Amino acid sequence: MSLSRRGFLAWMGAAGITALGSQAGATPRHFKGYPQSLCVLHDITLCIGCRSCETGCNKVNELPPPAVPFSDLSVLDKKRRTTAKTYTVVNKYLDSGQEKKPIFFKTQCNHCLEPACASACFVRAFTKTKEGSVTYDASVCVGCRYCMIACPFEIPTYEYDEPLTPRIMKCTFCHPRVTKGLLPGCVEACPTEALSFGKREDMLKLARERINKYPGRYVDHIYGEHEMGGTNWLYLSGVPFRNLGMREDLGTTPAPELTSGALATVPMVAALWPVLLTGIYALSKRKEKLLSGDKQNALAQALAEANAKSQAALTAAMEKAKREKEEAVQKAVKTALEQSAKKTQEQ
Amino acid sequence: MFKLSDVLNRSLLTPFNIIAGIILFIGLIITALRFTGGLAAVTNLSDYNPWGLWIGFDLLCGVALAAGGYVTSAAVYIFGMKKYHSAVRPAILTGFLGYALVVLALNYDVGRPWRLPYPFVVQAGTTSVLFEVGACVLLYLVVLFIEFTPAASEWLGLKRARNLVVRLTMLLTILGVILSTLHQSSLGALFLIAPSKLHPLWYSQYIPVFFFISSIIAGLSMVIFEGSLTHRYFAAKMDETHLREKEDVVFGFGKAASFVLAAYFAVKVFGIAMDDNWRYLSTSYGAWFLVELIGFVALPCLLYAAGVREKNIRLIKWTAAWAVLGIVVNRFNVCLVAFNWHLPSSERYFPSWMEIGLSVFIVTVGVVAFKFIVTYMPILYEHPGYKTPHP
Amino acid sequence: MDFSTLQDFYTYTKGIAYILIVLTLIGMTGFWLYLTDQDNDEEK
Amino acid sequence: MEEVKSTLRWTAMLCTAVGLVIFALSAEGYKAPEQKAEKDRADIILIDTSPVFGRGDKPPVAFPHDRHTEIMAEQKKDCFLCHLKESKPQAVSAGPAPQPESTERMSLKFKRLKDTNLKEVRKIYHDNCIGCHMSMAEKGQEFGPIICGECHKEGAEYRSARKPSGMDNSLHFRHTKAAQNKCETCHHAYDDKAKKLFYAKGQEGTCRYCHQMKTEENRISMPLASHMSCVECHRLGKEKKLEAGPVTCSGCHDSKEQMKIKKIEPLPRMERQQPDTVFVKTLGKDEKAETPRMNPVPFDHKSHEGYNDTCRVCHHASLSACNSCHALGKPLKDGNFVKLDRAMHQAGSQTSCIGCHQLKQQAKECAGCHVFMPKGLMEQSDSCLKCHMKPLPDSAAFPKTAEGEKELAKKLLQSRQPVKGTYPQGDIPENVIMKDYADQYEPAEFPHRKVVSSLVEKMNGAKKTSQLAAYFHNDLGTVCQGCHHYSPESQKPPKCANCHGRPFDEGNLMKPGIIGAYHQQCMGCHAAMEIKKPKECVECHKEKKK
Repeated sequence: MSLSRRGFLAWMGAAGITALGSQAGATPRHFKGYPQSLCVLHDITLCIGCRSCETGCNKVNELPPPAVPFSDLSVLDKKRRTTAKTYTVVNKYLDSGQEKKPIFFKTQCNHCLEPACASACFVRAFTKTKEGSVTYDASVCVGCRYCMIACPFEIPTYEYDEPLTPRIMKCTFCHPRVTKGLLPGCVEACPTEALSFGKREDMLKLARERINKYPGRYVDHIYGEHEMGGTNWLYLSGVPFRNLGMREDLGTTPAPELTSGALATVPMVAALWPVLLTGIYALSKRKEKLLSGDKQNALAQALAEANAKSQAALTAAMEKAKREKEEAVQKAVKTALEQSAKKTQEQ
Repeated sequence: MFKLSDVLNRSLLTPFNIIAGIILFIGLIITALRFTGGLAAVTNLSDYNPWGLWIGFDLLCGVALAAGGYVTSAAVYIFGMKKYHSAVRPAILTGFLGYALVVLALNYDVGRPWRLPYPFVVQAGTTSVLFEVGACVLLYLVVLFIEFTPAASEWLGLKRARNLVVRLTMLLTILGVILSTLHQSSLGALFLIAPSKLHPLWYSQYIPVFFFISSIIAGLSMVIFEGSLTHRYFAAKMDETHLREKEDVVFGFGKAASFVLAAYFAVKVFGIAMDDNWRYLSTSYGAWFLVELIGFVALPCLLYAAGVREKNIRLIKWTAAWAVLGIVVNRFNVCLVAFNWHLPSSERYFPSWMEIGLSVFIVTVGVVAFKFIVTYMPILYEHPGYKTPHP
Repeated sequence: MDFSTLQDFYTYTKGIAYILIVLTLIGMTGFWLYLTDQDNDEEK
Repeated sequence: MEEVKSTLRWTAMLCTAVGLVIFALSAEGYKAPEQKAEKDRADIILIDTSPVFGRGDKPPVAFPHDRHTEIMAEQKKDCFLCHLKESKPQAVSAGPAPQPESTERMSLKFKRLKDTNLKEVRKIYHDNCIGCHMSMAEKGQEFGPIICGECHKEGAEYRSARKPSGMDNSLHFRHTKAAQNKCETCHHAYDDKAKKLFYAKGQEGTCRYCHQMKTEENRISMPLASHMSCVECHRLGKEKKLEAGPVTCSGCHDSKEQMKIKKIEPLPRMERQQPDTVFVKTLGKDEKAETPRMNPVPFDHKSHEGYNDTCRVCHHASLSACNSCHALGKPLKDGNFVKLDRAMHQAGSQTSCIGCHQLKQQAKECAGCHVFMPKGLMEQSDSCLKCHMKPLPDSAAFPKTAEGEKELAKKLLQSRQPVKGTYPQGDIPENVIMKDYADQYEPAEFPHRKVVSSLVEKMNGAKKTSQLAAYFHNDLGTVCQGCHHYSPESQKPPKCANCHGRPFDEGNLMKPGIIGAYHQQCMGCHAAMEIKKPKECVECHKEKKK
């Protein structure tokens, strides 16, 4: 069923060369994402769980005020997720070491290089901008929530309480601000620079440098460098990411790859089924015709036999009639002769 | 051939009507709630569980169980199994109703229903599997509608026009099969994008194939199943052709279903082998998977076979019901049970009574519509005026 | 035409593909009719 | 009639449907496979016959040994209920093994002396374990598992929290005392010709030098040796109602129990003809070089003995000099192909000088500053001279005799000037105002002098590390460098704001902005030094009045 992407590309590429005259498309392509796209490196070892980022986010995005004030850190005691009213949340994880040292880390949209939400959206409500953010356009959104199914980080949220105009709500990477050259709200608010902001390449460099310089402090893994094809938010941590509830089993396949194979077979079916089906149809039709042919012959034969029989019967009947007639005549003649003989004896 | 009088004379307070009435009433209330309070007011959906019963049952099962239309018409018109001809119209009808109801249900689930055509008129997200599903379902609904409208061209009695109509049936049938192939499989492909959320035993690169094959099973089984129901409740409406061919349909489709089930079983096993998921079989999810595979694929396969060999019509009918249930179980597993398996049970989804209520409502609407149509239109018998000239 | 993300590339190629599909279907129907109407004349 | 039937059918179908839904949900209830909490025990012995007889069809048994010992004790039964007596092998009984007078000892195996074959061993376990449990059950006592699955289960309910046990110098001292300085009680060597153990005086080393983790021909494994000797000796001691060491697993292998083991303070020095001061050579034993390229390192052996719990820490393979195995030029097999320089400088390894010193820097008194410093070899060449000291001007050629060597080393060591403390209080700014700040808060007042003095205080106060600091901190300004980094030591170092400005400087990614710098430095240090305060933001800088 699922044609390999390579094969599909080759197929499309061939079409491309002929139909579109575009550059050699037959080779399997590799996409590096937007050069110079912006990125945040979240150094989890530096996060102090002050929720300043949540405050900043709430302020710059004009989100509704929270149920509990941001200054109240008790909310950290239970795990939270992004909601339609909060684009980002800080969570606390108690290290399983001897002294239960709390580890804080921030969660928000990771702005994938190849966003699953965008790949899944059937009205292209999501766009991967060249600045690196994945933005959402509510003016076309139908509200099918397939993006929420698709997102491997379970980030997009939905305004379930909106009867007629529900939107998908998620971090925008402060796209309007970033394009103006400002920092994202959370980054600007972070007092410890647990969030570093810059070009993705630079942030990767920074992350590697930190790992090299302080081998003891970090696990040797930059989360988001390759996960799901890479993201524009990167993470450094002192404990394995899975301990923080960040999935390490996502793999490196970009989301669009996952469905492209299946989609690639659509043209095949559309083009080949008609031939196949009409072929079968033709066969069955032909069989049928042959059958009907036989039937006619059979009928004809039956008729012929029937005629023959009736003929025979007829002739037989006529014979009989003839014989009876003759007998009757002879009888009549005989009686006549006898009578005449009797007459002559009396005279 | 029925008399209008005995319809009029029947009192409207039959138990069926009463129950249906109640359900429809409740459904309307839920509808009101949905479109005033939003999904939050009526569903248990959450940010972790964006798709619930209305997708799992109304969409996935709805579409699968409405597969009878394309299966039957393909069998009769393409594979030339004329002896099942009487089964076509009911199948087409249920297919049409099924898809209509799916679309109806979507209007509840989707945030802004009036935007459903957007992907095709405003902005097309061609990388989305959902786009393909949408397109195919939409087109197929139209196709079914045309197939459902009686062949008007016969009235005109023009030979050319008639040939054209005959060709049109072919065209529609082929188109129907293409569209069904595509969207039945794509409903499975929808989940290809979430390998991290769907349990490995159900996630497979073959999931589109699974969905397509199982839709054929669903189609065949539904035809048998409905056939037995209609026969029970609408025998009066059936003409002797239908009554005569009914048996053939049951045995023929039963045989087909059995064989397809065998193939389905095989591909499911291949699925496990391809991703080397054997070890999961020993887990609790594995147990449940085996229940599905053995109880709802292997078992009906064998029961069908037995029924066909022993000419046991009742066995086949019950098996059909079981197989249909099996398809429902499968769709539930993919969409609800095995999806988000990684989440703690506190975050898992279970439908609210109102969600269930609405699904029941949708089904009831379907039943009522079916009842109405078969009562007043020539579905289970051929109208003497337009005897279709089939040998 | 150049793309920096796989997503954009697929959007483009799949878009083309869908258009081609529609054309193909229509085309093939027409072609089928063209192929077959001869036979029907014979039948007359 | 027909109706009844049909209703029956429908109910049947309904039931199945409901049943399925319930099953489905129960399946749904299950979580993704994850680590479930297990009881930690130090006494888990995995009864696993696979190494000897190959894989069995059932999972191995996690056997809580102490649990059984307790019950034995309660029931006034001794070890021999489960362990048989075996006669000591020639080699051992002849040699100076523990309790030479006794010719028998306790077998460590369960109810047998050797592993004959799977069938028999299995029978032994099943008969005895189950038999005993059964008998207890009959007596109406609390009894252990009887059914296969109860013992043979995957993912055992216990997790082994067994900590490797060892003999530190304090414990060694207690043993020598107990054995009236008869080293031969435990220490022995093996005579290949006589095929027996003998006592080589002055050659004693730690058991591990010979007894490896696995049994080799003519030398049993460390676990076997220790349990045969230590446990046996303790057991006999207990029999004789003497004060004897633990006989239970947890006694030696449970982290909490290990804490309880009495420590000798102050610990007298161990006698093994080791030098007080010595030169760590910069050449392999057999290496000839016109002159060593690096100065040999005078080493205060005596005080280092005090810094570590065992000799093994440094003398990881033998009690001889480092350069007898590690060479400067060609890596030697004896030295496991580790060259001398790595043996001495390898970061992160406790057996190397620098590695160990850096580990010491993690002590909370030091960590405040050192946590920020990149680990590994220091680049500055002058820091090399800290150890590779220049020969004293007056001293002539390197002495030939060991005695002379010791003397010279001692002289050099004494010539060092330990640096304690920092600049005089008066020269240290008292307060620093950090005003370049966000609109949200008032400027922060940093009690500079207080902080410095508390740093110095901690530094000098630290038990094992103060010397290290004293000898390795170059001068009075060194301690300032914890914060005033990346600039030469001076009494007037640059201000933070001279380097740190706005954040995310593309020119120097590693350099945080001023606000980030403050928070990282202050909070990082406080965290590393385990200083609990301040908890709230406002403890450092007050909220600005709006």
